[in-house]
Parts: sequence; C-alpha cells; structure tokens
Amino acid sequence: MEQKTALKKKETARVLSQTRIAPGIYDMWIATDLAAQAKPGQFIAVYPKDKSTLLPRPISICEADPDKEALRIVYRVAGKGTEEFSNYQEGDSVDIMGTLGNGFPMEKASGKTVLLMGGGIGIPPLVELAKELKERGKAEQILITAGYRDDNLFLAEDLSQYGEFYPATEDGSAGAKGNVMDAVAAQGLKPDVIFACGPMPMLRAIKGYAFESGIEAYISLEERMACGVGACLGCVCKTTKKDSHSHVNNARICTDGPVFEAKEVEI
Amino acid sequence: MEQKTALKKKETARVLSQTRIAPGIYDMWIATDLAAQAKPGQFIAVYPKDKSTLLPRPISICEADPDKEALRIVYRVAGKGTEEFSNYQEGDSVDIMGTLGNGFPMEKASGKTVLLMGGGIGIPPLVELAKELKERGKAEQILITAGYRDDNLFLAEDLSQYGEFYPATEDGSAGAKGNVMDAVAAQGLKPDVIFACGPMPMLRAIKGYAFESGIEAYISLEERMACGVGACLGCVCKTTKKDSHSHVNNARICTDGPVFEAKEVEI
Amino acid sequence: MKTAVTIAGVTFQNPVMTASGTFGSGMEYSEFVDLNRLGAVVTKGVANVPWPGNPTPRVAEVYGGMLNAIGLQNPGIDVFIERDIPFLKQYDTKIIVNVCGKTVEDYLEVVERLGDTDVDMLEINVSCPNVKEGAIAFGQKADCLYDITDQIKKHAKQPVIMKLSPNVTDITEMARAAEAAGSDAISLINTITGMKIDIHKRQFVLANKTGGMSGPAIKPVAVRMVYQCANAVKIPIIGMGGIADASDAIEFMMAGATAVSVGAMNFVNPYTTIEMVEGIARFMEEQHIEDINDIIGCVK
Amino acid sequence: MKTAVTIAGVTFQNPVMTASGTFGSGMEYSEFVDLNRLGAVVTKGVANVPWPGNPTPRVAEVYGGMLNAIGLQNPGIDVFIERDIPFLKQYDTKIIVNVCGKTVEDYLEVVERLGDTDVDMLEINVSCPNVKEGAIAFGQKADCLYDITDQIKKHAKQPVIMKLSPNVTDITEMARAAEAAGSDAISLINTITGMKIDIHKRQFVLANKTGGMSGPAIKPVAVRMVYQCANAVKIPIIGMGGIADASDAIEFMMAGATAVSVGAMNFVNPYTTIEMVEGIARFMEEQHIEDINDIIGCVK
Repeated sequence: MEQKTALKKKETARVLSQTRIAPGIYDMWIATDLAAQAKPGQFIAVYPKDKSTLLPRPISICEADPDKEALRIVYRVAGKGTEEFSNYQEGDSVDIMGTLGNGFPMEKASGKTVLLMGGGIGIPPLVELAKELKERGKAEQILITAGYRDDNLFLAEDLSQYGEFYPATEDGSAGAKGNVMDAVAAQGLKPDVIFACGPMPMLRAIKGYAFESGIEAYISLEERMACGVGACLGCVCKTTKKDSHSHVNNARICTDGPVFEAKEVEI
Repeated sequence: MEQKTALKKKETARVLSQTRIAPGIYDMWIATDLAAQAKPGQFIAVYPKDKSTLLPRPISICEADPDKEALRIVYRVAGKGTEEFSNYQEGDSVDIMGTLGNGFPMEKASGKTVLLMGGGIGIPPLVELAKELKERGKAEQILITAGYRDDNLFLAEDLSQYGEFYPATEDGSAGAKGNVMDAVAAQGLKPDVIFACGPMPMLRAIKGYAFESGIEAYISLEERMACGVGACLGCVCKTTKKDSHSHVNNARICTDGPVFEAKEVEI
Repeated sequence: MKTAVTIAGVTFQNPVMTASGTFGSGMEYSEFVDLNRLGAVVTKGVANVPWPGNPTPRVAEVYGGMLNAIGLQNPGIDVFIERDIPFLKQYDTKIIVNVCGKTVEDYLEVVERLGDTDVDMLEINVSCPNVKEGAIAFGQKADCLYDITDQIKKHAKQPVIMKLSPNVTDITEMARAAEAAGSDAISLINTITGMKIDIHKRQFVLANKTGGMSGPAIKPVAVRMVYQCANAVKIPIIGMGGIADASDAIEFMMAGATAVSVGAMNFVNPYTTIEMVEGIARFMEEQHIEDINDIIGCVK
Repeated sequence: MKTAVTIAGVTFQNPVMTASGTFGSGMEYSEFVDLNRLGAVVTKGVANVPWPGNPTPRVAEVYGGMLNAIGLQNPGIDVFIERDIPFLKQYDTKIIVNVCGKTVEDYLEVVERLGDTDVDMLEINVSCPNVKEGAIAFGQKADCLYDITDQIKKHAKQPVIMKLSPNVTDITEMARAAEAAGSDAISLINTITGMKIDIHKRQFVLANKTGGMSGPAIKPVAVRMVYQCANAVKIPIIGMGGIADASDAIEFMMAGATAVSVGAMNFVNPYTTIEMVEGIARFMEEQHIEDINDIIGCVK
C-alpha cells in the first residue's frame, strides 16, 4: 500500500510566548500548522529535551488559532518534564506530536443547554471547547463552571467570553465554596448535556450526578501514556463496551478517548 | 579528623567568552577562582548538562589568569560532551571540577634549553607552560614546536610570545612538513629537557628520541577517566616504578600524572 | 550496496524491524512510517483468546527508559487473523507474528492457526515478565525452554524465533537450549524486570509492582548478551534493547546480530525506524561497506 | 529526628554509605566530603596480595551510566592495614572493608588479617564481573555462595555482608543462601554486566570487552531486587545501584533497604553523599518522619 499523507506528525516547533498565569500554571503559545486540525478536547504530546526523561507529556490543547498557525497549551508544572517546558521562552524550540485523541462530541450539544465543567488543570481544554461551541456549535445555552484552589481564576476571562461562567474555589475566596458540583447546586444549573475535564474524584462525582439526573455526560480521562498513538496499550480504561482494539473492554485513552461517555467507562 | 579546606572543588562557573579558533577547535574562557591555583599541565573536569552523558570530560588548562579569576581551555569537539560545550556562549553556566593532576616539573628546566612539544589538541597546555617558564622559570632557552594538520596554526601567536616557535604541519602547508620530530630535525634543535603533550604515537616517538639522545623528557598522558580524582583507578598507565596507590606499577594518570617522566611509563 | 539480510530462508530488505509490543500491528504507526520501507513488522503478542492485560498504571518513566506492565492485552488470534494480517499484507514488508500463551497448548493453538496464514515468521514470547501465569518460566529455565521450543517446532509451518529473557544467570545456556530444540533464530533481549516507587504516595508506580524495563538505559546489557549468544550458537540473532539510531543498530550487528528491532524508541520518536534505515545506508556509504552482512559479528 | 540505623549491632549515624570501588578508602574524596558526616565508608576491595587489575581502557560511558572493568586493582591487605585503616580511623564514621579474592583461601586470609583490626564490618565481594579467575561463580551459584559465606563466617571476627550480583535468574535464591549460611546482612546490587562497541574502530571500548554497568540507568533493576530480597530474607539489606539523590535513597529504603550506598554518582558529583544526608533530613522534616527506620520496607 502506498503511504498516505499523515494527519499526525512529530515536529520541532517554536515557542511564540510563555507566561505564568497562576502559581505553577503556565500558558504557552506554539507556532505549528497542527492548529488547523486541532479539535476541542484533543491533546498534543510534548517531549522534554532532558535525555533522562524520554517519554512525551500529554498536554491538552487550550486554544487553536488556525489563521496564525498557533496552538495554546496551559499546563501545571508537575515534574521534571513540565518544569523544563516552563523555562522555555519566545523563540525556543519545542518538540511536539499531534494532534492526538478525539475531541468532545460537539454535535451532542445541538439545541441543548450544555454545561462545561473543568477542575484544576482540566480547565484549559474548556477554552477551545467553549469557543467552538459558541462560534460554530448549535447549543442553545453554554454554561461553564470551573473549580479552582483559590481566587487565582486562571482562564476565567477567556471562558467568560463564551458562556455564563460560574467559578468554584476550595477556599471559598471566589464563586461557590467547594468544587464544581457545589457551583452547580449553588447556581441551580440544569444542563441537558455535560462536557467535563478534571481530576478523577471530580469526574466520578459528575458521572454519579449525570446518572442520577439522567443527563448525558462526556468526560475527558487521563492516564500515564507512553506512545500517545494507540500502539503501546499503556493508557487504557475499563469500558462497558468492547474496545475497538482488543475487544476486551479496555479502551485506549489516547486514541479511543480521551473523551468518553461517562456511563461507558468504569472510573 | 576535622575537615580541611579543599583545594579541589566542583562548581558551576560562567563562560566569559568562546570562539572557534580552527575547524572543530574551540577556545573558552571561564570565570573561576580556580585560576589562582592552576599550574601548567593541570586539567579540569568539565561536566556535560546532557543527562545521558554523566561523566566529566578532562580538558587541559590552556591559560590561567589569577588576577581576572579566569581559566582558558582550548579543546577539540570529539563527541557529545565537547559538542555541547562548543555551543556555550558568554554568560552560560559551565560545570567544572578542578584543578586536577600535577603540572609539569618546571624546576627541571632551570638553566637548561627546554623544548616544549605539542601535537594537535596537546598544544593548548603548552601556552600556560611556556608563559610560566618565561615569566617565572629559570630556563636558559625556551624552544617550542607544535604539530598541526594544516596551516590552521591555532595558538601559534600565543606560543610565539614565550619562545622560539617551530610549527610542523602534516600537509607541509606551514613550517616543517610532517610532525614535531620532523620539526626538531629540520631545525636542528638540541634541547636538554623536553616537556610534551599530544597523541600517543607522538609521545612514543619522543620517548624513543629522548632515550636515544639521553635527554630528560616529561610527557602528559591521556586515558578514559571516570572520577578524575584518583578514586576509581580507571585511568592508569603502566610504570616502571611502584605506583603510590596500589604498588602494582599502575599509576593513576589523573592524580599521579598526567605528567610523567617518559622513561618511567610504558606507552 | 546490499542491505538485505536473510534469516531462516526469509529475506528482509533491510535489517530494521519493530520490537513486539511497541508497534501494534503497524496500523497506528503507519501514519508516521512508510511500512513498505521496514525490514519487518514484528507484531504485538497474540494469544489463542483475547487477553485483558494488567490494571493501570501500566507504564512508568525511568532514567533513560521506561517500565511497562501491559500484561499482553491482545484481541486473540481470531481478530488478529481477520484484521491485522490483511492490514499488514497491503505492505511490501515481512510479517513476524509474536505469539504468547499461558500454557504450551495456548502457544500451539496460535502457532497452528497461523500455519494457514501468509505470515513470514513466528516469534515466541516465552519471556514476558508481566504475565504471572507461568509463561516466564519457559524463558528462564533451559529445560523448559527446550521443551516448548521442541513442541512449537513440531507444529509450526513458519520458521520460529525464540525470544529470550535477559533475566537469567547465563543467556548462552538459553540460546543453546533454543538452538538444540530446533529454533530457527533467537531474538534478544526482552525487557529487564524493574520497579519504581513513588516516595510521596508510598506506593509502586505500576499497578503490577514490577515492569519490564526498556530504552537506551538497557542497551549495554543487550549488546553484551547478543555478543555472548552470537559466540555460543550458530542460528541467527535479532538484536534489541534500547536501540535508538543507526549507530546503535550497527553496534548490535557488529556484536553478532543479523537484524535489529526498535522498541521503546518508537515512543520517543515515531520516525526512528525510517531514520535508522537511512542512517545505516549512510554509514555503509561512508565506510565503503558493500554488503551489510559483512559487518555481522565483525567484532570478536 | 532519628537518622541512625543499625545493622548486625553496628549503628550508623545515618544510612548513607559509599559503594565499594567508587570512593577508594576515602582519602581522595576527603577533599570534597566531610567523612565525619557519612554513615560509613565502604572501601575499595582489598585482596590478600596486591592486584594489578585489568588493562586500559577500564571505563566507558553509557547512556545514564558507565561501564567499568578495573579488575580490582588494589595494594593488598598489608598496605591497606598500614595505610588505609589508620587514615579512616581519624574520622567519626564507620568502616566497612570490602574483601575480594580468587579462591576461598584468599578471602579467608584477608578476613583473618582484618580480624585484628579496628574495622566495623566486612563486605564480601563475590560478584565482581571483571575478574576472570572464578570469583564470579561464588556470586552466581547459590550453593557456592552458601559455602563461601559459611567459611567466611567461621573465620570473621566482624559482622559479614555478602554483596550480591544482579546477573542471576533469581536474586532471592542468592539472598536466602547468604542468610542460611549466617551472613549478617546483604548488599545489592553489584554492577550489571554490559558491553560497548566502537563502531568506527570496530573494537570493544573496554580492553576487558565487558564491564560492570552502574549509574542511574540501572536503578529500577536494583530497586526491584532490593524489594524482592527484603521480602525473602530477614537480614538487613544495604541497597545500591544508580542512587543519585535523597529521593533515590528513600526509594531504596521504602523498598526494604536499611542503608544505601552511593557509587558511580560520586564521579558525577563528588558532593552526592553529603547532599543526600541533608536531603534525607529535609524529607523527614517535610513528611513528619520521626525515625528513618519507620520507612524501611514500608511499601509492600
């Protein structure tokens, strides 16, 4: 068979800008034509230059600007790899592979009240998602809630442009005190469909809430990855249905996900 | 026992300048107070930042400026480590340990005609050696010969300041055609004592010449090193006398050397 | 310039292969790599029935490499024959199917099913450290290895490669057992068993506690074992273990490997295999090597 | 905060030691490190007579580590007793003497000579991969290990640590043999045998062809083996293998080591041991650990 033109590629890109937007949280724009194919909920793999850490770090796409051929990632420094990335400055090179995974199923929001829920470093992908929903989606109403540690409400301005924005903070310093579920309760939000990304306890709570309320929920999962393209079977999650690869109810988060319908995954 | 003040230390220093002075040959000045204790023939260990290559690279001291607290190294790019060093620019950090090894026995040149012989990347240490001999030594005459590949006579200007300088080039494009022994023959040099540094074939030739001519010769040896301080016993050479550490006629190049009397080593 | 190598009568256009478990059945990497240019695709291990594999986390990063404890998740031989073989047959490359099992019967069932298919060779995984049911014993005891090799050879229609575990005292003993039982070739090394602990959480990073270590960190051990085996047996060797570039591939070949496989480095750079094919050709040109076979085992 | 650990009745002020062969007898590193602050200095191996060691090159760099084939060059027990022990006795640290030999008699001679000296423990190197004369067999066969341990215990006045080779199929079998023969502790892992080839010169980088691999690259294998042994024997374990910082030290202790040794990393950063002593104290403070002994083997 002849070689097809690839959608995924690995390349050395340039850093356009980097800023620290909250303690330990960095905001980087990268020049890459991958921006043209990026979908909300997809991620890229970023490779450290430090040769002791060989595997790529999966980082969700926060925003894509196809016109400027630029991708934005917002990430937390959690180890040696992200520590290295946080030191990159304008003009530095950055090794990336993308775009990876499937995005959120935008069409599920058509004619519906959609609630985007993000927690911590799960907030960034909501930006592109909210923007796309607002600009090209057919949702009736866009609600957004995001859970923070404190009143460092990173990306709040971005998110507020695209929908009604309700923050929650663990210390109660802004918005609802508690987590995103507390914000939902406090505001009496009544979504028809939920798109969520965040830590596992939050996703479990959302799965439970969606089940009890009979709401469709799509959640974005995370797991330690190696290849990022579905070959190594490192990043699986248990599913209620047979997975596409092995038919053993173990779907690959990197390629079958990272977004799954909540009721189809065991988390 | 109480801890003594150390002469040797490892530190993160700053690059003052770096220039390429011949194809693959780099000249770097480093800001460090180790300059005050540096002796001609000593070396420093330079550590790559690349975490796949952990061991330091032993690099001879080309010049020391105690007043400016600066050391000069001139080295050839021979692998990943030196490749990395060659990319350092003014202001970059450089991890070094020093000063290591014993220098040339300057006193052996007192009242004598001393010939400094260098080949390839063995030429750089002759600079500090010639300078010291001229400024503080008691040699009657300082002759210098250096063997190059071609007429890229790096460090020739430095060396010419301190003694009569006779280059040799493999391609005959400058000075005597051939190696340093050819330069000695061509110029009819008649030294009383030789200080030499260079590749093993050159050192073997000098050892033979010194033996036949009844001349004292001191040669600086190289070997793959790990610790650089005499602990690992990695970099030994066979000696005619018992070595100081193991008494098995295997001296440590890094600490018993790198300079040995030619007749005392089997090379 | 001749880059083709031959193992047990099968000729590969070049010595660059993929290591089992790191390249799926080629599908995922076909977006990055032109499979037509590889010596062979060695598939992810396939068993007689689907295997769900281990709980997560299944992978962990370590200095210069990684640990994995996938546990051989695979769809079983039915799906494999129906889906993966036809996919690979579209390409002009050789197909080596990695076979795994928990009992001798498991292995034989897969080997027999594959006998009717158009694949080129079988690689027998008797050395996966992440499957508890006993398969590892086949790879760590010479007499067990002899027996299973002997059984498989009696049932296999394609040439057989026994894949050896490095987690043994004497790798040559294992190589000799495989050869004596009729194996057509051996491949080594499989991963070295390792462990990583999260000191803040006070728990193992892998759900399986231990995992198989791969990546550049293990290369010196692999080169040593390939060299030892090359000097102990006459059957060809497929070398692997931390191979990252053409220089590494050539190092393994000079140590005695007839072909090489790229494993963990596919994850670090998906173009590794193709760059290696090109790098080997460049090295041959620079060094005036007419036939790649001339360097096999040239360092003694 | 208690950082002291006790092995076979010998109390070390902290669990940080030096790995044999990487620290001489402390003299060379005393310019960098205050030996008074170390748990123990474990000396370079000493034999009954001087050993010249192997030809050069003796060391090679590999990804994340190094290979060495020093061949146990040492001045013999006479010089050692006269020079090295008095040097170390000046410091407020414990002295563990590493003992090497080619025959059982060699070992016993050294052990007996040390019986009259004021050193704290003996570590028996039965696992050096770079000495051809047979010593390695003591470390790779459980019955041989049992016998030599038994002999040494009959002659030793100080507590004995058997140092285990990782180049075995089952490290726990070796640990159990050492324990059964009366060893007071075990230390592991010694280096893993590796090889490096210079593809341009077409020759081995080491004159000895193979060498022992050390450095961060081997850490996951070492952690795994320490964990396995800690769950197989009751005697204390001194863990080593690529330990670079306090986090690594704690990882080994959580896997079951009572103390740890710094080896190749001394070459990368001569201050590694002292920084580790400080880092462990910092970790204990941050994690509210009163007694370092509380974390030994805490991950199960």
